Amino acid sequence: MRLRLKGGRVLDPANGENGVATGSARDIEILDGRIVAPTDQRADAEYDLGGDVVMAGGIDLHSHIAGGKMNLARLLMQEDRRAYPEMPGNFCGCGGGRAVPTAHATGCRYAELGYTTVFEPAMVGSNARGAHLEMADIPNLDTGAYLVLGNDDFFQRLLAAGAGQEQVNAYVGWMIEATQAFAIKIVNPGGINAFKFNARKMDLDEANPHYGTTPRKVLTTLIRAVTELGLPHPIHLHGCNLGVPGNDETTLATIRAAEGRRLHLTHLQFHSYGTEGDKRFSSSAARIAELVNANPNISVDVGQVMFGQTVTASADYMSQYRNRGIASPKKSIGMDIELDAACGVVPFEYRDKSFVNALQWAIGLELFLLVEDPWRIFLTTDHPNGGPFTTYPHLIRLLMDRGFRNAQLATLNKAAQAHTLLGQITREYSLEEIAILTRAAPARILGLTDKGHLGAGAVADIAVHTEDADREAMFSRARFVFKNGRLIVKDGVVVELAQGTTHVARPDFDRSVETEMDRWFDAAVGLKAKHFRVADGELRGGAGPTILKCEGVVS
Amino acid sequence: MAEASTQTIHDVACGFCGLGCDDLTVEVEGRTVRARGDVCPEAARLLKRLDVADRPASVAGAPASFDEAAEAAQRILSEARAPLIGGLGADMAGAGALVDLAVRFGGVLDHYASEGLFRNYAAVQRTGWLASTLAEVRNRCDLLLVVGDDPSATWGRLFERFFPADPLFAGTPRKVVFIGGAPGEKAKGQLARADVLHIATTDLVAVLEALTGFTAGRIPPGASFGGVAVEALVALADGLRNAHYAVVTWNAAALADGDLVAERATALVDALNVTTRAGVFPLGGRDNIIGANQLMLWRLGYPLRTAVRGQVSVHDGSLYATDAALADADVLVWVSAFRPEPPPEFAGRIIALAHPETVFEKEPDVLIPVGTPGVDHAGTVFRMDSIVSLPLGALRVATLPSVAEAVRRIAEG
Amino acid sequence: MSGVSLKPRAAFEARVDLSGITPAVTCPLTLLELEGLPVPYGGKSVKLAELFFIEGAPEGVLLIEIGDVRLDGVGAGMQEGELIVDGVVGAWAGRGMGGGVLRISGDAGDFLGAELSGGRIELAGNAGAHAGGATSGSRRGMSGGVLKIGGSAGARAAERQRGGLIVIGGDAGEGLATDMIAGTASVGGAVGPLMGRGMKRGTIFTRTVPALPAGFIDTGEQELVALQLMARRVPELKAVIGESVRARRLVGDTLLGGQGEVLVPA
Amino acid sequence: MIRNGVEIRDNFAEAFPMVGTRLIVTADTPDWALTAGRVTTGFATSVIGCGCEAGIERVLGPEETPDGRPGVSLLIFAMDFKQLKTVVPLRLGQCILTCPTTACYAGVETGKRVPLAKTIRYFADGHQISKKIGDKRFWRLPVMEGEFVCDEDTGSVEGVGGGNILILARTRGAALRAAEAAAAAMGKVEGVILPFPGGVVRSGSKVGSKYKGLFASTNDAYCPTLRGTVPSQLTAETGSVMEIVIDGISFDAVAEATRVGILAVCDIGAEGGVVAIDAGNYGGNLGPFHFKLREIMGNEGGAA
Repeated sequence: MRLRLKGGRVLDPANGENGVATGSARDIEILDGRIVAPTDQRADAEYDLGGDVVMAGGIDLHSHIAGGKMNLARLLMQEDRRAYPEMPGNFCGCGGGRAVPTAHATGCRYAELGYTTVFEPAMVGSNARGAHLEMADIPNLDTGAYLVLGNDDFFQRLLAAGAGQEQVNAYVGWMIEATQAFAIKIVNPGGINAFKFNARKMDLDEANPHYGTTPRKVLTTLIRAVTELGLPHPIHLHGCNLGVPGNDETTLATIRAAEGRRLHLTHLQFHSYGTEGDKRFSSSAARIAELVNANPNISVDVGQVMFGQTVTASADYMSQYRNRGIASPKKSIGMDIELDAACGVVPFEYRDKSFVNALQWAIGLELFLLVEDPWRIFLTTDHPNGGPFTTYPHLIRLLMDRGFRNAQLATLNKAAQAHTLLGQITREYSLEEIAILTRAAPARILGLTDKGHLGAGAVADIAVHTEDADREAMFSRARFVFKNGRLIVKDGVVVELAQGTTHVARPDFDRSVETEMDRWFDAAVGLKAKHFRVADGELRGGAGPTILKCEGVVS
Repeated sequence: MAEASTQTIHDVACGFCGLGCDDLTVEVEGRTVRARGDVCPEAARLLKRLDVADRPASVAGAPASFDEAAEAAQRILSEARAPLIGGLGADMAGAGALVDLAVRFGGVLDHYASEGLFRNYAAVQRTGWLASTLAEVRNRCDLLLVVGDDPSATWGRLFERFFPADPLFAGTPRKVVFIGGAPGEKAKGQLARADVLHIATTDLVAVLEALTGFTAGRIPPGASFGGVAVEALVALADGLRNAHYAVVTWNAAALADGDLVAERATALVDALNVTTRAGVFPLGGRDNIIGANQLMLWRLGYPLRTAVRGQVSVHDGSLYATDAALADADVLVWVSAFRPEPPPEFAGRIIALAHPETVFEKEPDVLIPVGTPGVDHAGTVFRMDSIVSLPLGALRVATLPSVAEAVRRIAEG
Repeated sequence: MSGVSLKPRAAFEARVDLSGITPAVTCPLTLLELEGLPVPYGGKSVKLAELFFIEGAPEGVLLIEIGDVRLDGVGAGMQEGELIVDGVVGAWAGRGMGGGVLRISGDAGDFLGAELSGGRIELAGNAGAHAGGATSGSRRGMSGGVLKIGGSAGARAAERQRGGLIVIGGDAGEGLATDMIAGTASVGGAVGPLMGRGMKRGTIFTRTVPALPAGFIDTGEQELVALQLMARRVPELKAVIGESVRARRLVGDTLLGGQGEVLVPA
Repeated sequence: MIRNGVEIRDNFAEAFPMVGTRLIVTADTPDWALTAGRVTTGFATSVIGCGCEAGIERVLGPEETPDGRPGVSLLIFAMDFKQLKTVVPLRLGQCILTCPTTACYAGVETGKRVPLAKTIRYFADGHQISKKIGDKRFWRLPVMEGEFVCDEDTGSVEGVGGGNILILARTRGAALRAAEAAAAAMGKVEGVILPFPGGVVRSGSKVGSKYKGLFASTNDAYCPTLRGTVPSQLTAETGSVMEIVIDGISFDAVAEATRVGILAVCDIGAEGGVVAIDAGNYGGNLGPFHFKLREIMGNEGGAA
């Protein structure tokens, strides 16, 4: 099957091509799902792009799209589902919801925005099988999941016992393989575990009440593990003290704690709060952006807050328990899970007239605009925690259009306006920078060499947008989206469902750990390790994963 | 044909009651299957297979080929006005295929054991709750409150699994308080190392309310609640407050006031978590009901008891409950792969995807005997906590289609 | 058409969901548009005209003739206008209604007036379970408006009610006012068992002292100025209060810190 | 204009906008309702020193009240809405809540809302019970005697304050009798109160004072003992002057009270010692409402 996309302006920062800037259009050729060098052979189908902007399919490296906590959110927030019923022309009849859309709606809405790959950033090992089953039902998207590690009692015991790094590496490797994960996520390092022992807060150097371990130790040990195992994505860190005013110091200390090793700080917005001003809540975005700029080993995604109703879902039960009092509507679910992790689901409405919410919004945008290197910052709302991913086009316009941004700012809570630098920041993102944030950079930080670009050999995941000065309108509906070379979206509407794949990382590790894992699962967990393990054949309805083989320093 | 030799399979996972035991030992000899050693009576009964010929598919009582039966089923569904896809005793693949079927033909989806689930939803959907899972209970729970009747009649190994010999954190002895029914012999045996207390009452709701009051520091007026003296309640409330990790468990399906029990247990655990840690552990989960419900949530956005009507789904906990929906349905697709559960009385047409040993009061219009997940074919089922799922393996060569295969064939026609 | 009359072509063989088909929706439509309105019917969606004969009716009115026990969601979501049913209805009549008047001459199924927030429902016959209650997963039942039931109400009437007025002419079934949050209800006939559990606030008028859960406390007979105030301000309550200035007052559910009350006028 | 020997001078009363509200206070007996009314409207003669002007508008029969008990209706006026919102809950809390058997209801449905139980409900320390029927909410506050029932709030009106008539008579006794008759007649008019003691003020005032900080001082032009020493409005035969001040919920109500007051005074007539009827004003530049005596009397003025 050969396709030809004719006369598009190609925006491919990974390969240094910017047809938008040069004004030159060219053809892109696809053969059997991959991009190939242009030929003059007859194509099975041709699409005349008429100068439209052609980019690689969008990649979201942090969006909660599957797993037990999302289903708990669906269960709890039936209001969301009822308010957003199936869309007209929804040919499979199973889509709905906005803050927590169904698997089908997730795949369709993302595709309509030009996204083709999305990573679930918080898969709990004991729920891995369920998360993979759910991901298999998401159409149109390639997926992958980060395994939540660091609060599990097995790991905490290793740390407390002073186990060597090799033991840790073997355990991490085993867990990655057993759960079919792509990367390691740490959520509130050690804090979730401490909450099970009734600790209500946990700072970077605070000791776990039972194990005596510190978040710093958890973090540095796991950073070393993923480095030595050769996992492509660095530790994906949801730090300590999420949402707590004054967590800026923790965040700065956390960046320093990495000591130059690669570390990804996720939803940084929720970790950039100072305690200045009479409301004891202020923006520390400038301080934090400065340190991020100075540390090329650090990458971040923002977790932008967008106003409106959403539901927050996190493994960080400690923080979510703290926030349950401000749930709106007033209900929430919490769960301690399997000596492994936990979860907390708290519905929330971000209000533009609220000082705190308005300032959160401004802090997120400050981070976007003050972190200088577009290759190290990623466009996220931490869907659905800061807001649903369907708000991305609006967010893009906020980044690209200063006038629009300042007009929005002027409508917010007055006190919050006085507490942010945002109005003075003149930076506007270019289209190329947006393409970096949403395609090229995520592919690079995830180690996906055949994604996020349009060079020969790349997977033919392609989004075509008609240029529009109103960037929100431009990015709200893709003119065409191709998934593996198949047309799935035309004029902003899904026209076909494609089955995606699931990316997993497969490191080498010392398999002698298996005996110990068997013993642990038998005695403590009450489940056989072999039943904990998810087999390749259990992914994607038997199709199995797309495996990224890791070349570690240990073997 | 070679003589069948006995094969012993260890670490067999069991998908029947929802507790998720996965350490069973099973002997297989050709088509014969039987559990060996420590196994609960329910698993022993449901795993047992004799070397008998499978019951054939049938249409209107007359034997038919699988294809003929599938075609007949499709004809019936095509003409159906209001199908009820009930029973829903299927593994994840089967449940997924059944949702596809509902999307295609319209109809109500419910599981035959959903009553308890929806009683719990009175609490979890309205206020949410703070819950726990099996491994946490095993290792942390130092005070377990069992509300209602002794659940070991339904979950034969519950207390064995809750209370391993050597928990990581909970000190000994661990305390178990039965509120309502007294523990039976089996429970007492499994709880030999624990401190067991029984508080009899006929009003569980009042007792839980009073406990919540005392726990929260209120002094409700009265000398006894639900027939339990204030002194006993105060002592128990103190015990709960002083526990490191208290867990409240109940089986809503067996409690007429299960919705209120769930709500009050939730309130009690909420009150406890202000100063210490605690969680609810609702019992349930038979025949992969939790898995089917999970699938419904991610596929349709609604739990069980949802109707698909012209490709738009809508949920209603009462109208689309099996009993109510039966009164409005003209076709019942009855699915029970885990056990020979007969369909409920129904005047309309019945398409049964049933365990081959099912005894029907009235021959279904179409019968397709299906294999059992974890016996005849592999499959996935969820445990009652909705977090952990188990891979079930095949114990013998399948001669019957799985639910997923049968449903796909019906859809293809 | 200025007003619309719907007459079922035959008894329904599956449930019909009329939610959202309110006078405000039907009255501005032409006959042709009305005929094509999609209506869920069993597992399908069909055109309104497949199920009903459609004719004119007085301005602003939606009239349903005969009715059907499988006719669900009548008046659901209604905000204005008048909807009259000359017969029986199924479940969810007046669900989430915010204004207007819904009159039903026959019986109603479960969840009559569930989550009603305004307007008026008058049912001549008996109501099913959960009258004025909360839908699956919702935290609160009826929050405003008036729900008048001429006959008896089934189990769990006024469950989670948080406002408005429910007047039950006949008996109330089991679990009346369970988890009631606020609002007022009155029962002209007998009250079933297990009423008032988890009641937070709100007032229930009854004619005799009902069986109440352990958390209720009898404060004895009280002289209450509010009785005659309510009897005068709320014509619907006149029947149960009469000329009384005294009432037995029972407060609960105190086990959960509740301050609801059952008033039994002397 | 002369009626029954009484001169109705060609003058006008000058009045100011005030905001006011009406409360309906009921009690078990007419006496206790009246007591509550009197206490609540006590020390409310003039905004100058009392913060508000208040009075009993009418006594209500049981059939006229929301709870079927005897009651009174009270009008309370203040110079602005903020002040009204301050004084009404204060008086409600100190004088009605405390008074045996009372209940208090809104007497005005429309206009900006003046808090009643909305403010004082917290006295019940969490035991307060709210009832909302339709759009109307009332509260029940447990008190030692039983329950205090009180509406959430009441409406308000933009009314008129400072309408007046001056009764000029030969003797103090004649002036007082005429004033009593006028007050009795004016008190029957709906929508007005006469905030001064018994409806009558003997110390009418003019604007300003020789003393710094005093806004008003004795109306020397009408003081008989100063006749001749200051520019006087009094003829030689006038020995005493009484004033009746009128606050009302509308211009028309005040005009009507003025009319019936003048008629009552004229009925007593010259034979009863009345000389003339006059009115107080500040030259017409300060208050927007002018009640022209002769215009109000119109053809009832009688022969010249």
